[in-house]
Amino acid sequence: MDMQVPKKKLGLKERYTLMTRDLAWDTTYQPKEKVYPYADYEGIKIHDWDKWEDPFRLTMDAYWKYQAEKERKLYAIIDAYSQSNGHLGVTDARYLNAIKIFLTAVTPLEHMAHRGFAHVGRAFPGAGARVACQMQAIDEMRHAQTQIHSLSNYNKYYNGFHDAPHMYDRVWYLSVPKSFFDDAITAGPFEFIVSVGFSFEYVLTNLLFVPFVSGAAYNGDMGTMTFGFSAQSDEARHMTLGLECIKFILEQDPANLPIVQRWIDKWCWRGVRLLSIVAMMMDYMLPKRVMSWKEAWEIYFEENGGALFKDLARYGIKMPACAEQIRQEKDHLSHQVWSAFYNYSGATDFHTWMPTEEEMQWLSQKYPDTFDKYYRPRFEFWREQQEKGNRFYNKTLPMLCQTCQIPMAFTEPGDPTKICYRERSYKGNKYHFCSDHCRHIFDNEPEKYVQAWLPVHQIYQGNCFPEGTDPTAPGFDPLAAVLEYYRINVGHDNGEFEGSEDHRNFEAWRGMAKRND
Amino acid sequence: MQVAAVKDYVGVPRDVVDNFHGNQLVYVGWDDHLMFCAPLTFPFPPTMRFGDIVEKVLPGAYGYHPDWARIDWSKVEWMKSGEPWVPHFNRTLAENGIGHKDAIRFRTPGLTGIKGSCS
Amino acid sequence: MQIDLRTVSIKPQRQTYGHIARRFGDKPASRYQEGTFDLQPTANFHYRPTWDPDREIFDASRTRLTMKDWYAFKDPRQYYYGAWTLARARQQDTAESNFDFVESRNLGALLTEDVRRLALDMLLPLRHVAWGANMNNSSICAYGYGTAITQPCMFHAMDNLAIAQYLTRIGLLLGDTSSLATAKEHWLYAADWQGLRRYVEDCLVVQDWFELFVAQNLVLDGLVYPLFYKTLVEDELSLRGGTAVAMLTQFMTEWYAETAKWVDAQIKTACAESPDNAALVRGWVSAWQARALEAVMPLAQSALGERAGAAVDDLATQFAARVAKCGVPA
Amino acid sequence: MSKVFIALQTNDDTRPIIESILADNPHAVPVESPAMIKIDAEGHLTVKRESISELIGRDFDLQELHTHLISLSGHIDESDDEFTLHWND
Repeated sequence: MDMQVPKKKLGLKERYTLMTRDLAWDTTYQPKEKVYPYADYEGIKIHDWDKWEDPFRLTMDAYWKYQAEKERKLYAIIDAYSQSNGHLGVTDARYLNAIKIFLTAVTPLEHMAHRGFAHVGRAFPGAGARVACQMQAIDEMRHAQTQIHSLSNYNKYYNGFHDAPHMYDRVWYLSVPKSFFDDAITAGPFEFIVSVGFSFEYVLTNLLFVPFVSGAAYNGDMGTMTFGFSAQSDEARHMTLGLECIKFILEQDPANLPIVQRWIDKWCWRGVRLLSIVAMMMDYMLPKRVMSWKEAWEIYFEENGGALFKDLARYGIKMPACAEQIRQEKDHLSHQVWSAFYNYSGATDFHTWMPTEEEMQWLSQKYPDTFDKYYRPRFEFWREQQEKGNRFYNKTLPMLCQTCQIPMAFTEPGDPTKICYRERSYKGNKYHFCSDHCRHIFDNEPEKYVQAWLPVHQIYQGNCFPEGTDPTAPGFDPLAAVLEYYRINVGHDNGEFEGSEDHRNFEAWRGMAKRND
Repeated sequence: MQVAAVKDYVGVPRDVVDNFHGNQLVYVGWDDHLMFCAPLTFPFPPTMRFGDIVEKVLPGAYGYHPDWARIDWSKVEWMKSGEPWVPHFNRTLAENGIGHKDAIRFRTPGLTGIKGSCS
Repeated sequence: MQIDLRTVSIKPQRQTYGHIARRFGDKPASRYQEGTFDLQPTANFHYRPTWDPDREIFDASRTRLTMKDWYAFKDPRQYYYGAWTLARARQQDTAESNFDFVESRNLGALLTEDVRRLALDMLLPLRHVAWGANMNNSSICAYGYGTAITQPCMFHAMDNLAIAQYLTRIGLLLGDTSSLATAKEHWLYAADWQGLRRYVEDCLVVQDWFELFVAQNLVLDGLVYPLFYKTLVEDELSLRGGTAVAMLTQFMTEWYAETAKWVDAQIKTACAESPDNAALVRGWVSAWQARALEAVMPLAQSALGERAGAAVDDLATQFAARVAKCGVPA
Repeated sequence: MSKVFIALQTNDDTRPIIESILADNPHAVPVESPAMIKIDAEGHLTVKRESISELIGRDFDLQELHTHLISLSGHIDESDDEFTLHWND
């Protein structure tokens, strides 16, 4: 009887195949086109899904074992950190504002990634690819929830953390991350995986989760450090999935190359624009700094991304066309974005401030060619005015880029003194862009980008007031109504950091910690 | 280019002029004054006199800047859609040919922001 | 500077996030609540999906079911990722020791040939049923509405993948790779498996996600798990000296008992919402149940012989009682 | 030749992992940051199960790496005994 024959030990790869793709079969009662209705319309040609190389080989039993271990560690630290008032150990309450942005702008994206990977985890006809995507779908849920749970204790004591999901759907600056992910998830499954799995995870998230999170550790924020690094341990799998996808698509058919190249170009730029907010978080919002945005960019984008593009050259993939502009912008990005948020600090759920003299010296040293010449005079003027009780707030709504939706705050390539204006007419309407690359993305798919929900325009259309508001009532204050619609508590969540409730509370609480009364 | 989709994909533009309750959008940017981080967006009726924008609206938006009071309006250079252009202050937006979502820029020669930094 | 932060007593400004406080009051909230409620965007979407241009990214009209509040679909287990992973890791530990126990004592070799054969013949094709359930639950997570129900469906999808993998391990333990191949042949071509395969494939093209939830998680699992893991493995095979098999399927048995409570809670919530919902669910249950019973009949006959008729009748009666308890009208 | 890297949290579990990676890859360069270490290496880098097992005195499963991993770059080749990162250029 066959039980007596000694069994051959299966190798990792063979065993994993039996545990995943061998479970699948070609349906016969329902045609393939109905079972996988989203597989073909993007024009990507896949001839043989069996050529898919599993990027990692984790069966569910091992997955649960290792993830449970990570979760146990993570929640033990979160509990200990909360119980011991760990928040009073951060360098300075200014720091917390970076974490507010994390909760409102990044956490909702983790949830979107969760749903997006559930979608492609169902949509791909290849079984191996589906399993890898599904695993990422639950990982992304993990990230959303560990962030919500880690930051929950900050919410109890500090302002601006209180309504992230509501704000994500409404607040002006959050339309930047929201439109980014809406763009990805509304694309076909192949573009989704290239956009998120490859351009975003592989090329860009390192910048958020590695140097920024190391910065969080440096600033005493054990909570963020823990969820950040713990999430990133899953990202290594996700990055590998992204890279495998791109190789697989390119190896399947030469006709896929131009499509993939267009997606890489598009998503590299979309990602760079989205990460501009991380640039300012690193350079302006960490009281103790590990490295400048520019240095992080050089390591993780130029060196690491560069190695990747060199590797992909054998498939005919070229460095994205936007690379040159990206290289020039690294000296300006964080300063321009911080300026923009300082302008519109009245309408955000976090505080802004001007750097101290010591911090400006650090910026001068890290940005020797640009900071003193273009930005220091502006910042010193703002600081002087603030000290005189005349803090600058821009009270008129900005012009936004139709594609990335960021205020048009970026300057002409090669001329940091002039705003970069680009426009396009399409079907009798005008559209405006912050850059050639954003315009190019629009030109490729105008029917998509004309739909953009641009916060400034929506406000002027009267769509951003609380339900039941009468804009014709006497004394109607539109800005106050918009902030109410956002659920931003005026005078608590927004505006200048100096003298804010967060600032005063943190100082008082920390003072109590140093005394014995 | 067409959007690749499972069926016809037609976008409904969200910002057509009809959605603004009788107003149109006008973008205004002051060159070399990046203290205002981006050009501004205003909803104006097309019947509004152009001069009223400059005299009554812009001071509220830009008056904070020390250069604002120093502007010599006779020397100001205007651009529309990136091209040199001359507005008539006594005519309306419509009469000036300013359409919905037109971007207008003005340069104030001799004024280059805080300590010449174009801020 | 040494600061003893623990000694500082400060009053919190608020107990939980605003959206959680608006639902449950401003009091300390559970991790399940904070990690689940209102997480999914509901307004101001930027672009229509290229894969479904007539709808929004998240759109309640992807099912005919209607709800005033989609977060009524609470999970009685209160699973968020951490709670789910820890629960499954514990079950996995037990499963692992069961597999070790059977393997180290070579209990597989002690099974009579007909018991071993029956176990392999009846259980291994279920790998593919679980695989279908994996795809369907991934689909519900992707196109469903509201995190309260989409989240557990993704966990359910991964649970089903795990079950397919445990079944694979059973195949490798009690047989070898050729046993898996033979079972797949049966799944694809043997007459008595075709009804079930057709049911699974038809589910793969169901567009209404709540109908899919009913067809897959309530009806199909509700008949397949009791029939195969209870009647066949725990009753029939154990009587015939096959307790080792029951040890290897313990995960499935416990998992079904746990998840059925969650499934029932969802059906109950849907039906309690409105008579229209209840009628919809009734229609879905009736249509899919008839097909499922028909599909499992020949398999029951192969497994149980002449007792198959009575066993399937029992199954149908118990299922009808369960469904009635969930508030599905007669 | 491009560089690959692996970044790990620094804690008691990773101390022997880092030590063995540096011993097995003499061309690797450690770069320390708060709470983490990034190990850069020209062309390729290999993590060996055997070396780590020897240092910790028990059998190490390479999948345990995932618990402490922060990031990496390069293509991955994974077997029961070795975890290798490399570029193909």
